[in-house]
Amino acid sequence: MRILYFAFLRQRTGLGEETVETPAEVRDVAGLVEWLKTRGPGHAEAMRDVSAIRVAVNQEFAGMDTAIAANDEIAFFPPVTGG
Amino acid sequence: MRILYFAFLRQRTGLGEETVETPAEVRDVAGLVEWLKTRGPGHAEAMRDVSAIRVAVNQEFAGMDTAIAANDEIAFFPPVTGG
Amino acid sequence: MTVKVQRDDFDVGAEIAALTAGRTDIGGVATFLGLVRDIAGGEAVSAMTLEHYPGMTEKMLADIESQARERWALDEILIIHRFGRLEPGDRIVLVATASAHRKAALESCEFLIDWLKTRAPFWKLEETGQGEHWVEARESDDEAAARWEEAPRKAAE
Amino acid sequence: MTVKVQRDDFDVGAEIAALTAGRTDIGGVATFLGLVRDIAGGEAVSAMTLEHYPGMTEKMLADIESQARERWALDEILIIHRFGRLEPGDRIVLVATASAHRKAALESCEFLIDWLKTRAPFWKLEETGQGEHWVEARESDDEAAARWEEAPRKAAE
Repeated sequence: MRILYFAFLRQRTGLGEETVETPAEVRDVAGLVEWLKTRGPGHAEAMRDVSAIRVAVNQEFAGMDTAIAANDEIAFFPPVTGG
Repeated sequence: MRILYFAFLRQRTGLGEETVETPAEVRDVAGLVEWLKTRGPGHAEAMRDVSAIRVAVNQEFAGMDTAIAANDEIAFFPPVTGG
Repeated sequence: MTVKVQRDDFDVGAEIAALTAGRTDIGGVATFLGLVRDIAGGEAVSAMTLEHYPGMTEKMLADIESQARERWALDEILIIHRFGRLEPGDRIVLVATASAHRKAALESCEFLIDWLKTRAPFWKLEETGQGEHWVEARESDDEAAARWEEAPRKAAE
Repeated sequence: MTVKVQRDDFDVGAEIAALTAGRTDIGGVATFLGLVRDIAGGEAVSAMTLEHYPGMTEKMLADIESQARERWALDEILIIHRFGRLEPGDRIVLVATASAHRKAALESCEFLIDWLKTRAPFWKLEETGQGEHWVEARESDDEAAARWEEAPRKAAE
């Protein structure tokens, strides 16, 4: 699973992108967020306030309850501010 | 008095502009139109249908009842079609 | 504030660049570029000649510019209008409005081009397969300009 | 239909000329050029960095272009959006819409820039005297984009 981080999430995790293998119980975005928080203090801090985070699954806006699978591209970012 | 003609009025009178001295009884645009019609068949034809003519006195839109004076610039043209 | 009524063509990029040169307070420039179409009123047009009333045109254009400035917070306004004989594809008119905020730029640009396309003292002689004819004023255009004659307002954003 | 998301600057005049080159059926081109302002939210801005989501940006831009084509009779649409570090006065975005009729061009241009300014997947990092900060989404911008989410329509003229 490919995870992308933008804006403050990229800064706080210190990563633009990472490839992870999640445990079987991670089946939706909410589960992924909880699991990512355990990867380190930067991740935990970045994902602390989920209300400030938007998510896209395979480049489509998604919600916390959106199902995810092993080959998905999942991006986390703040609400878009436009160009 | 300087008279300007545009579009079909220019074509029918055969004139882009002419300077005229009108008799004292010509005091408004309507009077001027009647007097101009007497200047020749081209003028008469150009001014036959006054509903198809618009007028400006000193570069401001005017009406048939607008008063005119010796040094005025009076322009006759069709309704504008814009650029 | 610039109004040019000219026979010559103009350079859109250079005009917009000049409008914003050295400025860092302009958030957006809205422009409308009008071109000659090869068809008008369902008829093929091979060329058209735009006649105008020199002096009155510039005066009216300056006046409509002032009205736009009263209604919207604008940094710059540019109007260029050509006259003379033009062929399909040729540039006719350019309106550009610059403002800190995009809504003021967009609305004022539309206001100005609606006015130019309907109220400016220009007359069009079209050349078609059936010869030449003077174009008559169109009602739908008058309606577009009339929309703007409601209560004045100044866009907040 | 052209969408470009790029780091490099662009040439407005060349882009508009390319859009209409050899065409005689286009009556007008509406454009909006967005520039970096030296002030934002009342604060002096010395530079900003636009970050985007490569891939998703292009996909969303292509989608909004399709929506514009469904609503309006358009001959051409061009969207160029820059990313990376930009300074006050720099060009950020260009939207150009070409149509036989000016109303379709003007309305669709406004629709697209409202969308780009609010919904496009970009994030802005502003540099000010107080350091750097990520710009937060603005409500007034959301309202501008929301206006377009009423019943779809196709402008007749």
